[in-house]
Amino acid sequence: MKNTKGINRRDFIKKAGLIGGAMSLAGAGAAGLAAGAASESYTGWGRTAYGKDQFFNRKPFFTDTPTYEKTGAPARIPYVDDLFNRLRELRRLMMAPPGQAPAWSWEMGAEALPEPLKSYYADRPGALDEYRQALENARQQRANWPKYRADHLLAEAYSAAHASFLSGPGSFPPQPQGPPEESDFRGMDNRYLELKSPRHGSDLIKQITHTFGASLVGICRLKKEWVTQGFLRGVGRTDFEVPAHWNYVVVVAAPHEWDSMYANPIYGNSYDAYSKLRFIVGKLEVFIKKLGYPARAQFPPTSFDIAMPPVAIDAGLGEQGRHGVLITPELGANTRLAAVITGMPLEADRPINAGIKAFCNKCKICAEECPSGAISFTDKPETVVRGYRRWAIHQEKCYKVWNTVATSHARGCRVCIAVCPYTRKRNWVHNIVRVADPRDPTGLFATAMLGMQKTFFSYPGPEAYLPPPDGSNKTYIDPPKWLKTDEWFIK
Amino acid sequence: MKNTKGINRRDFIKKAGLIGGAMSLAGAGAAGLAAGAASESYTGWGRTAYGKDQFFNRKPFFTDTPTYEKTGAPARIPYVDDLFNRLRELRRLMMAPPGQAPAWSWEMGAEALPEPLKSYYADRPGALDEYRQALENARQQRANWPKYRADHLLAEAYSAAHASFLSGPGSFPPQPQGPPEESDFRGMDNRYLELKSPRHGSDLIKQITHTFGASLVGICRLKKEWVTQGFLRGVGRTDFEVPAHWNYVVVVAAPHEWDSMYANPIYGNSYDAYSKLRFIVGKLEVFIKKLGYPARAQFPPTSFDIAMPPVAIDAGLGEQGRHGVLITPELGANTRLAAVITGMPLEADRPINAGIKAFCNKCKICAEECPSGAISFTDKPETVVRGYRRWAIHQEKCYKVWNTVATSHARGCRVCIAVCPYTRKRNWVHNIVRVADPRDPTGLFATAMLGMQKTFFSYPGPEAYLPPPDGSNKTYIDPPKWLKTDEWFIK
Amino acid sequence: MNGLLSNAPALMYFDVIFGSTVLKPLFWMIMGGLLILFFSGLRLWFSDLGIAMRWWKWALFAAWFMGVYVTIAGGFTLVGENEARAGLYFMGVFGTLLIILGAGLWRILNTK
Amino acid sequence: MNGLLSNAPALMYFDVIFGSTVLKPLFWMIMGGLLILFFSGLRLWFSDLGIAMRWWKWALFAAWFMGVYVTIAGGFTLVGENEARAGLYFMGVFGTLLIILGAGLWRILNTK
Repeated sequence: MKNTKGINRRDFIKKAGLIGGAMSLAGAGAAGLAAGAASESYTGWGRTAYGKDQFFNRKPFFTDTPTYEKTGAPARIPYVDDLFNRLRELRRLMMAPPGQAPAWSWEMGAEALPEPLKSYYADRPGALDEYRQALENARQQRANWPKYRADHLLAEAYSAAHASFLSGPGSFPPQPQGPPEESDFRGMDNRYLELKSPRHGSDLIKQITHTFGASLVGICRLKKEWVTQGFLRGVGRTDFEVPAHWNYVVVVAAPHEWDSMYANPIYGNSYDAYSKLRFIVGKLEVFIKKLGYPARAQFPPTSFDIAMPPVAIDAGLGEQGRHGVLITPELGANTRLAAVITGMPLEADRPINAGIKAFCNKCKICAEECPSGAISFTDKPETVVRGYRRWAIHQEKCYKVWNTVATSHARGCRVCIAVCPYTRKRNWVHNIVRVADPRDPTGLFATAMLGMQKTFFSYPGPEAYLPPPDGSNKTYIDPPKWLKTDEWFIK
Repeated sequence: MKNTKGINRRDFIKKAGLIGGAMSLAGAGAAGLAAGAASESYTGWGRTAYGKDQFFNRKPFFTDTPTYEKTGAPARIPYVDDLFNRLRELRRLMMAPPGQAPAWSWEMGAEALPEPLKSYYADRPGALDEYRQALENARQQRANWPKYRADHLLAEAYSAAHASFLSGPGSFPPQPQGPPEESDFRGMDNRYLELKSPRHGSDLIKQITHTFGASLVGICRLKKEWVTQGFLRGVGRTDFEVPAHWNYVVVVAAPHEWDSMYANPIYGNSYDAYSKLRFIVGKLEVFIKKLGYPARAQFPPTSFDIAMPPVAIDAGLGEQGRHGVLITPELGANTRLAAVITGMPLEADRPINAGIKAFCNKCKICAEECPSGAISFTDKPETVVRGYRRWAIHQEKCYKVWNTVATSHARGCRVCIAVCPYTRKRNWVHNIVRVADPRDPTGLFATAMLGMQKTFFSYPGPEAYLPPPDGSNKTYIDPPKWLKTDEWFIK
Repeated sequence: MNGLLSNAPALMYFDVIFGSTVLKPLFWMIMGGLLILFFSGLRLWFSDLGIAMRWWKWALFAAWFMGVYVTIAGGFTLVGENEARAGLYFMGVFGTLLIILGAGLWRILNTK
Repeated sequence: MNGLLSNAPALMYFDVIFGSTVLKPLFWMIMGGLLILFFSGLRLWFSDLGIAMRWWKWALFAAWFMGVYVTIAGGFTLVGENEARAGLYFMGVFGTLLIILGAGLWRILNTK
């Protein structure tokens, strides 16, 4: 009888074990489903305030040679190297005062432009024509908009809402007035206490900046070559020496909302991240000034006196990608940047080399998907910009597509950000890759990942993002329900 | 031999079982420690963007009789019922134009005040003297500040930083200009699509508002009695009819950062939540206008045309506490409010009764800890305000203490928010209470909880929050390391 | 990482497990395994001690053990929340109660 | 609750467990318990089938089973991320590989 009982129990455990195994497999699937969809995994829209979104261990990847490649004598960045500055200048020239002829018109050609625009376009044949085409596209885009408005009303309203505080008397942070030697010190309190050490300063500033909403914070010394020349905010067009108190840069990163970002080019918008960043660095400037140090906020879309990707690299946040955008381990290419320049004594972070740039050499997905053809396909970067060899996109081509997609006006494209394999949320699958990939000296892991990326994932292809007849108004991934107009409105 | 083997295995399992039990207890402690400290548990500073912070199931607690108690004919709210409006009026009266005598001075007494101030203070003997004392305290506070500055420099800088965008050209959202019939429609697009239903409108607005950063969102119809009278933003002092398009209110809640909030009155600040709320409702106003409906943002500190706690109750967010502050299940009294008034067709939420007001009748912790004695100790609310019986604090007494604590100027107190038993983070311990307590019809659970609250937790006592000699500059809980000045600076 | 943990750097290493999307689920799986191991061993202990276990005795014991488990977890949760005093009082009061209940339970278990 | 899950309301009920501070740890504890139950039963199955298990056979089997476990979890993670196609391909490719490996493993287990 004892034996029989034993066998029954034995049978029971055997069967329960099989059921347990099946249930545990089903549970693994269920948990995976939940983990993939969890809002906790939306880096930068979750655990940011306490710095938990900066979870990548950078220490093993510290490097003495930052991953931009120096090939000659560095030079300061001319004002007109920025697309938006150029456009502003051109617009100004084409605008005729009442009763006068404009200073420049398309008929006069690039040679008739004043310096530095003349040299700029002389060095880049065709660029000016691309811009002329962009203007034409803009007209067409506005004419097309009624066709797409019923589909994308919400994406439009969402973008307009995020952008709202940029215009009118509500603009924040206030722009500097007068030279930095005045404006960066305006509102500054007298220094009352001294920091225990520059390290204390850095740790403090990082924690505070996280509570302001920054997903990533890094600090670097400001190299002169990253400072623009020819224009200074608060002063205007001027050649200027880098102010003596521009010693350190606190670099801040925040992501776009993930679901709308994946639904680029139509459903994404720049202003969710931009408005957040302005909020953060505007507050940080005041915080630093209240401690008795000069500070100067740098913020998107165009209020910069320095170039952001290089200072972010110096500050150890990430590496520059093929698409020209900074890629960070936490946020991938979904990394938007702002900064505060300060004279506060800080300890600089070290740049990293986590194999991102090396991966970009092989991947090319962004170039394959770019609807404008602005991203290079070469195996290694070939452009040399002011003494640095680096990936550089064709700015006019890129801008032209902004004026082409099914939005009401040039709201950007951001497809390269969405399709980048580094642009992944925070969950166990991608975290395992984040830990393992940069630690593999053979590069085999990266090769395997890239293979899976290219075979398992599907991409619409570069033309699909455009409206008919060229494309089909595709987005990289379908938009979330809350941005789909026809979920909420009668069409 | 088989038997021996069996016994060995048996012994092994026995010992391993004991070790397992001990390890599992140690693990329970470790996991608890981690859960208590996890930033994921900081409601409103974590999972907000996807609405996950609004996790309380309100359905079982819907009620047809909101938890404010109607006892007579409701009336509109006079402009001078707001402390800050009164102070502004008094300041204006006491300010003499050059070469003229001021319209009023303290020597002339309350009877010499113009209406409606005269009646207001006639009905509240002593209130005016409290304000005079507050002004005196303010002078003393400024004189004391150098003594405390070295201790609280960071708390000061943190607060100033959060408050920065309120002043100067950076103010956001812009204030309305002109009557609501103009200003609420300014920037509005023509209506292009119709909503499928008011329910669709509500669901959409809630989701969007969460992505803007709102922890809680609720919607109600606007009752006339919650609208102020005698002053209209954008118009000035005026008696006005409630505009026809003020149909619904989208009520938004966000918390203060938790660790600094618990360290009130010195380390907390109002502007972390205020600036966030202004950001949210400013964007929401634009979003709604872009859909073709009028909208008008209501935001702290003082840009309100309606009273917030009652509309938040109507919108089902929570109940009003003994300290006059709204208490919500998710955020407790750490609930700061803003809103958008709109003509968009929406579905209203229902108010809740989750036993919060009933708990306040018994608890009294906030009254016991209030350093100003402004909170009533009565077993039930006894004040009747414009036809509603409700808890009402003594506003001047409260304000007076703002001018007393060890800050540079009247930055607020917020001790009642910090000590409130409902002011708890999101972790399993408090979530079990959140689920169980309002479902217990006997009230025994609440009694047990209150007993534990009063025996296990310690409170500094009302005077301790004041500077010496009356108190010892205590805060409810010690401030977090990142706000402790002496962690970072040489004193 | 806030409050208590930000003031006690050693405790920040907790985040290595509980802030991880991989290790945190693993931790809880091991916790579940440990409980089974515990109860398997306990079964043998009771039988060796000559205690005749019935389903209702197991239920009583499991309830008591869950009390211990929740008391420790709850106490340390409060400690982690920067309410160390409340956490210790919580464990002190309910721990004492559970010791008393445990003595009673022991008598019950030893009955037929 | 975003992406796929916001478009498929039925899946939002997942949040009842995985969004809960109480039920999510419980879920993983039960998952751990289920694994132990599974391996306990398996031991008996192998012995009844006359398979002589050695430590290295257990190690091989555990590695194979972990592969299955991770493939299912990973595939559904991608599905939850709104990358359904990638998730199904992931499970298809690695699932096929694991079936082949499983056949090989079966032969190995049946050796002495």
